[in-house]
Amino acid sequence: MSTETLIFEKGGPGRRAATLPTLDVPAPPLDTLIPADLLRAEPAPLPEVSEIEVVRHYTHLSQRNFGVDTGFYPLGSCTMKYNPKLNEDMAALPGFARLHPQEDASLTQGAIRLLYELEGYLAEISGMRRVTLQPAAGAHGEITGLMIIKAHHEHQGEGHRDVVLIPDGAHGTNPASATLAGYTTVELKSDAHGGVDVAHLERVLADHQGRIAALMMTNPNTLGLFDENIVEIARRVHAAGGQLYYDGANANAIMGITRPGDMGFDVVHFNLHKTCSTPHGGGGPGAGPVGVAEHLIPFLPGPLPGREGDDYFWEDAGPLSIGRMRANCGNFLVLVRAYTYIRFNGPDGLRHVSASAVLNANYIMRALRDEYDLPYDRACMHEFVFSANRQKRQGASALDIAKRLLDFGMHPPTIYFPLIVPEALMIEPTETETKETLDEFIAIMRQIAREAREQPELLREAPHITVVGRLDQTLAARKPDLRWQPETAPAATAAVAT
Amino acid sequence: MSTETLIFEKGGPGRRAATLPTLDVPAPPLDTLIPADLLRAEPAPLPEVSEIEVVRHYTHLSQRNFGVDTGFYPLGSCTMKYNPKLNEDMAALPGFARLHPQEDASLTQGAIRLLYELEGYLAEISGMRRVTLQPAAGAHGEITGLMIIKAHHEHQGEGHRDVVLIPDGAHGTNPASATLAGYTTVELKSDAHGGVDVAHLERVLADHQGRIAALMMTNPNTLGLFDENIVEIARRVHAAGGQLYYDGANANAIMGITRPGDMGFDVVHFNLHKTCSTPHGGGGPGAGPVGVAEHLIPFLPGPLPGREGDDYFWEDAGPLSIGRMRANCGNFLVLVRAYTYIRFNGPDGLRHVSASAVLNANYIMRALRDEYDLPYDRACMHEFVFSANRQKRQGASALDIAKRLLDFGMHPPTIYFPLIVPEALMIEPTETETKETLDEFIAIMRQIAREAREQPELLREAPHITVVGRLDQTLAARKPDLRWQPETAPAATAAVAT
Amino acid sequence: MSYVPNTAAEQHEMLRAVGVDTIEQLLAPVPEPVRLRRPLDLPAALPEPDLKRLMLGLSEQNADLDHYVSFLGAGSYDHYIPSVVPHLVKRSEFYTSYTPYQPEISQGMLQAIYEFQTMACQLTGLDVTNASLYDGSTAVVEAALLAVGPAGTGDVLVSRALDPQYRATLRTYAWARGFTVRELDLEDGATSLAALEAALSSETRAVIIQHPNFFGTLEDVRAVERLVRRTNAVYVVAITEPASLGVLAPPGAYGADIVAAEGQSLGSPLGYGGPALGIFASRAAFMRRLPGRIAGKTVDERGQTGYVLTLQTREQHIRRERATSNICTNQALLALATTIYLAALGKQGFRELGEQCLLRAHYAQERIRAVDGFRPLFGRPFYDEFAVATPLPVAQLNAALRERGIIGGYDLSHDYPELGDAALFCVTETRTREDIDTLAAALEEIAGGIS
Amino acid sequence: MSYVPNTAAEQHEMLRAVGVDTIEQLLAPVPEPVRLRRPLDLPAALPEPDLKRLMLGLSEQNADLDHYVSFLGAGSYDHYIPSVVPHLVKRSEFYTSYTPYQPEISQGMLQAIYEFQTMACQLTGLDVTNASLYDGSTAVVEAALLAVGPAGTGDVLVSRALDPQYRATLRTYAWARGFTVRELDLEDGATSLAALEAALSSETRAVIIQHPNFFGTLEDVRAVERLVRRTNAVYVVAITEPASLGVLAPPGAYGADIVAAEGQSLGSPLGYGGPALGIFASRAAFMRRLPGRIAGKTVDERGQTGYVLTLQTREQHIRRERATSNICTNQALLALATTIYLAALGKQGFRELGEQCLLRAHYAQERIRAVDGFRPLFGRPFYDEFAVATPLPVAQLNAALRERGIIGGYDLSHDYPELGDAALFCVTETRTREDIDTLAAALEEIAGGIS
Ligand SMILES: Cc1ncc(COP(=O)(O)O)c(C=O)c1O
Ligand SMILES: Cc1ncc(COP(=O)(O)O)c(C=O)c1O
Repeated sequence: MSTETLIFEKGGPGRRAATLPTLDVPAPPLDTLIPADLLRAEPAPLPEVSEIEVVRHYTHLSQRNFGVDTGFYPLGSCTMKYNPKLNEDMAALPGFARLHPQEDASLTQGAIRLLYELEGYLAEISGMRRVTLQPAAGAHGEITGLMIIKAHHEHQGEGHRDVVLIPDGAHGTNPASATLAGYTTVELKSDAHGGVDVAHLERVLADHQGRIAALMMTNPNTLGLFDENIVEIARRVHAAGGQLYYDGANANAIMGITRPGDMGFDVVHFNLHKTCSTPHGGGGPGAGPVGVAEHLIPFLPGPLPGREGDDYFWEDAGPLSIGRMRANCGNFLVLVRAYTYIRFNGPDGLRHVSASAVLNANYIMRALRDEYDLPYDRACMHEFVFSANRQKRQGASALDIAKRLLDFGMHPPTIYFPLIVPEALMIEPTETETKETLDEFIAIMRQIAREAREQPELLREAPHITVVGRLDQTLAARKPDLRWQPETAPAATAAVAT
Repeated sequence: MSTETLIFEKGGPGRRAATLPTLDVPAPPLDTLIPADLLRAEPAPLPEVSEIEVVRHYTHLSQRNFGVDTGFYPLGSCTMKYNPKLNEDMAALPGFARLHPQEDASLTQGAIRLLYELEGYLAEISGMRRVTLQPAAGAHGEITGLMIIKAHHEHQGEGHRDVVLIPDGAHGTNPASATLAGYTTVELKSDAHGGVDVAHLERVLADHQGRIAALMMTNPNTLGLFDENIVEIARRVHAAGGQLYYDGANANAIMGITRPGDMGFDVVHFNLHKTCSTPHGGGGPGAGPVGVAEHLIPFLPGPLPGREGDDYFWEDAGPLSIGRMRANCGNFLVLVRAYTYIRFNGPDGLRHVSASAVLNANYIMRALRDEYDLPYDRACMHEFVFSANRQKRQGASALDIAKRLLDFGMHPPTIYFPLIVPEALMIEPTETETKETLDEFIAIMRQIAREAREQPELLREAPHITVVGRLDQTLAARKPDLRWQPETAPAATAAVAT
Repeated sequence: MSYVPNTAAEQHEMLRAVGVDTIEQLLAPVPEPVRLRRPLDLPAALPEPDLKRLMLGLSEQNADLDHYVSFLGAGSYDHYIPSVVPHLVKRSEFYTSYTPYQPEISQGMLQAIYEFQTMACQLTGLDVTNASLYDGSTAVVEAALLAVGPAGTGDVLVSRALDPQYRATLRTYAWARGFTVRELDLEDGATSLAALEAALSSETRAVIIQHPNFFGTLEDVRAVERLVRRTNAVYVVAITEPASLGVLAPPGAYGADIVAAEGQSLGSPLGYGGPALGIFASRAAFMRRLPGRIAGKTVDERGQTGYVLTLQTREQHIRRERATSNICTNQALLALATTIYLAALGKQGFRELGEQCLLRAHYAQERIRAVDGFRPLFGRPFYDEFAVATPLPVAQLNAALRERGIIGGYDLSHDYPELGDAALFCVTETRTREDIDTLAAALEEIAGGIS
Repeated sequence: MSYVPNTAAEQHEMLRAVGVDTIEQLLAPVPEPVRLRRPLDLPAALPEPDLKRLMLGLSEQNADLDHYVSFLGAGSYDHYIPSVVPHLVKRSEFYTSYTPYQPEISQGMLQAIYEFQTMACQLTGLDVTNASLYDGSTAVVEAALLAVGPAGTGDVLVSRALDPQYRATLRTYAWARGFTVRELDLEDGATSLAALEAALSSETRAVIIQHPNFFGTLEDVRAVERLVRRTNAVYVVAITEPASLGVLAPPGAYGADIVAAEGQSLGSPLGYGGPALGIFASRAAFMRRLPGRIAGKTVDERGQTGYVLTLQTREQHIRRERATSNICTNQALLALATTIYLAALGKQGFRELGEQCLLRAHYAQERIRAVDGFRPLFGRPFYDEFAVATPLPVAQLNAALRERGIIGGYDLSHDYPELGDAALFCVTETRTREDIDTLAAALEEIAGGIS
């Protein structure tokens, strides 16, 4: 298991795995159908491998990977909870998976109905009026939401509003999305409590009078803290003519407990791959539906699912719509999983999810706060942030702690984020972990803290048991090797042994 | 990964995973429906675990297991070839998997048709006339076949025939099945060529004149050698009034090349989990269809699939049938896989399978015969047997060699079988392995032979890298611990950490 | 087509290494007279996409229970299988592995079998069990074989309320092995105690009843035990519907010596009847006479816990003609599925499962008995199946139900002609109240139409 | 219901450890005015069996392509997905993992991405690529954004034969970011070279064509390149049907600077349009301006080969408002599926795939053009889609086809009213000759019926 060659280094000329249908139509030479200069001279140099080679290769690769099914994954901000197997099966049903997006509505009543109902559920959970399911992920939701705000301002004759306020603890996608939507960003400071510094907000609003387009924030924020001033903040931003954008990445803390709409937000995105437990898939796909308040409905991208009696249909976007955010109706099979998840949990279940997520986070925080610095010492919501400052002084950084955790078969927390906490360790256990797992994590983290005091080199040299050790990131970036190339002549590589 | 507690040691009171349908019928107290003394006083003490615990536990267990998808599995006699993924998907189709065996034939036309056609394919491959698909595995096929022979003899008024001849190299199921069918077994010696010693056969036939019921044999036999005297052997056994039973465990060597029926056999069983690549499943399920020659058809167990025009039906067994060998029609979902396999390969493909299996075995045999003793030095069929006698003298047994192979990520060959070869290493590469894998195996086996010469303790102490080392078999058998029991009071175990 | 990876060129290279020119030369040991010199007469190979289309078509010529409402039981049961079960069973490290003869790289399967054995003991209340047999019917056969012992003679008494297919299987083996099977008559849908008493003798090696029996009826298991104990016979309880063990007393509690059960009900698909799962549990006294493989716990040289196949001296590969059974390949993957299924349901869920089947079946019986012309055949307590006298032949009734998308009860008239027109209805947790009401309405309509 | 494992008793114990009595107390930071003091208004929870039944019912209200013969393409393609692909993608170590930020325990996913990047380069003939974008349409957007650069201004010229949904998406982003999109007219179903020549200026930042274009027509890609090279514009080739790359020249060979493609066609299910897979490849010069994640090869401290996410200083989590793109979560699992799909097809199979689609589509066009009233709209070479003028409105035609279990071609009249009644037919390797002949016969019948 300690190395696995590339698929290109396997097999040899003439090997193949998949078979194609029997060709049962006439087969004239291709260049009688297509001009030769548009044709490929040589087949693309894809691997030449048999089926057993494909299966073993990717099975081996999977064995070199860690997932939620493998172990605890307290990755702050990412909500790595259990991905129900039922949801996978539902998304694989031929009536969902083998459906072409251009099929007539009469042939896709079940699909449109599912989307129509899901829209309603998400609206209710967020306290918004309507929801577009088009965005493919959280960041895509952000830019969608910002464009809706932009369209709204333009429609109000306030197209000059060009400033988006973003707290210093925000996720990187927030400022990146704002730029992409054509905005200038201004950073808001956090106060000593870890919330938005309202005095600073006041100053910024004054400094940019008439230019404020929006405030983007998460609540609970990236410190896992609920900003108790939210109503006041909303009032002030609205008074300055700005809209409030809710980054829903932390919605796992609030289902059935509080709603962005009730806090005063105008736009909300969901990360269904977090809150509704659709799998992260090693980086995607996700889904980032965006809900809006009444006044923003006309600007939503289209089409939206509609219903009349028992008939479901697609309703084209109106004249004020920002237009499309992508082809087709969204990451449908992800939405199927989210729908299944919501129907399984129901209203009480979803509240229990959030409440339990909050409990689990507080439980760990409380148990470890004597060993790790807690920059903001308050009850947290579904996650919290330690600083490894103390350990850093002892000779082991947040990175070293993360790497040491790997030796215990656990995924590390998110590190060095949010940027406002030095040596940040951002811990989100989620609600699907057992008390035993949390206790085990606590015990390991205590042991690591002890190791940091007594033999920090153990941490600096970690991980010790993984298939590879720490990798040279500098080399990777300085001399980028981003694709395989045959070492010499292609013929030579064919003989490389498995 | 180095230990995994039992599922019973996980979880705690009140935990659960699966949910049941909403109960929508009246629910009177159970003891109003059933006398209290027939009711269970306490729920069965099954595990109390959540869904994520179930998933992680069995995922971890899988990670402690080796399969064909993990690596090379040259396990002689077991034919551990690649199990096509397509076949798994076909067996999972609701129209096959969600079918009740008592459904009316009008509702199961596709299933009966599949079985009808599969019967025909197996008859053609084996050169038999009809085939029962009922037997669940090879050994089950053996007893079925022997009973058919018994019924035949009884019908002929020769019910006194009570001796079954079995070569000394035979698999243990052969004599065990014969006993179970009420026969006495007599062992046949092998000759210097590794085949049946015809002179000895002659003597045995004479010694048991009038009592010979059958000869059971494999061809190629368990040495991987084709018995060239087969026609002569068949002639003599038939002349003595015996029937010829073909143990089809080695049929992977002969498809499209030769047929038991043409060799003179009267009964044949298949191991579809070998020859037709249905997965072994960690020990089962398999399927062991039995084909018979014309004169034995009346004795087949029933029912058999029948056809009239486009209509498929179940035909009850006739009056001479031995009766049922089990409930229902056989391991249907295994048969679906075998059907898919045969249709995928077609006649040329199946012949290519066998021819390639033979080539792969000869390739390894030739490459290693200088390092390992080859007791019968002839061209082999799909497998062959080395003796580790030489290594044994150097201080490393066949078992030690097997264990050492584990350190290289390969499954060992079958060892100590057949019994007639001391320190046997029975190697069957199968046709689905690449030349590179065979070359790698050869290189490792050469290295191990060198190690046996130079540092045999390395072998005796192997394996070095597995999750557990060599296990104490004696302890296991002397003080059998065959099930978990709570260590003290049940309550105490509930709190054990994951 | 084939799954052979090596190309013709590569095979050529290998042949050169072997020292021959063609594979034909390697086949020389197969003498010419028995060589097949024509292609096999089989349909031409189909590429995967064409084959998948063909198979989907074949599969859709069958009425699957996702699309038909079924009331069939009679030995095979439609329970809901939680999604986690197939997801985990289909981990290729499990299903592509062989029998765990190399324990160092098979700890996953071995531990799962050990857990399976534990659960089988927990459900049955017995002491030991094995890693699985072929199915329920052959498990009953193995119980009888254990009882008659190496001599292979004597009487085995069998209730006529044992699944007819099981009885047929037992008869086949008894004939071959040489022991006698005597069937015990019934009384009000259960084994007649009088018949049992009369049949018991010093020749009796085993008494086999089914509980719940083929009619879903509960036997008087304690009275049977008292009678059996007058002899040295082995008391064998067969179970085709082990979901009943969620609510019913474990056989160990009422003195059974052996339980021979069909495990399909616990986490395996119906699959038109196979593969199924033979469960075999017994008192500790029989431990070294058990058929089949057994996993045991032990330690390695480093002192770590580990699992191995054990007590192998019972088995055919060691003992050959003196083995306790000829079984080799078994149903390990189904045992794994059952283990995961039972873990997923757990203590509470498994009890609820038992309750739901019971309650739904009783609701259904109420609804059906209310339909004119339908009448419960027996007055005894039952679990999730019950027999009903029907006002028209069951074949005719079921044909009419089929047109309504309903698969009716099992037709008892073939196996028990003495019962007249009678159907065996099964109702598991997968049948909703609406399903049952629809059935009742359909019965009403159909029976009304004929009267 | 929920997937929360801990029981009320356990949660109580935890609360005690935290030092509070109830979870409510932990929620105190949420001020009362914004607390939701009623249950969410959502349907009640459904247990798994009930939910599965509901979902199966919903799914069967849709016409899946296993049961309908479809001739829809228009950006989404029905290719056969070999069984190995889902089997491997569904290994839970892959699909339940997060972005591989911890390389030591993510080598599987990282190596697979590196392989994906290699294959994307092999298909397109370009130098570098990333780990995926959302879909083809947003890949085109990212190409335009790269071309307009941080200033975010200038002209982007877009062929009207670019997928209408892609153009709509591009317009949305252009409006927000502040650059101008100019559409290029068509001539005989391809981008007008005259229009392109006229539109090119010093303001032109990018020229975007699709090839094969939305009509399946092949563009004069080399002539376009020659014109683009007169300016500093970036030449972007969009591909919605990358199966075409089995037979068509790689864009790198005719001078494309960027390929922005939709990868669904290569191993991912249609899924009603999502999730899809954005493929983005470019010349090496753009390497440090690429959007999204990139895996690179490196070594560990022991000298072993390993893979990491690299060049992260382009990305939002490092560069924030100055990042090249805001993308974070991408479509990694689909990139994995595509990698496995392409490995399974391999060099030979992928070429054959390209050929089969081409040949079947041409056969279909022959058959359809032979039907009275149907006439190919364009005379240019095409790949696996072609536009046909129909003798009746396509909506009406398709309704009649639906009754015959056929899903007809895409109705072009909404997006291109100037074409009159016209349908876009797509024929991949999954459509048999029989399917095509059935379509032709049905068209004949329907058209005959109206004339
Ligand atoms: C706080 C926050 N905002 C936004 C995002 C971006 O969401 P996505 O990755 O779905 O694009 C994330 C994702 O990690 C996040 O944690
Ligand atoms: C030669 C031989 N015969 C018979 C058998 C028994 O077959 P099964 O395990 O399917 O019962 C085997 C199985 O290993 C075998 O190798």
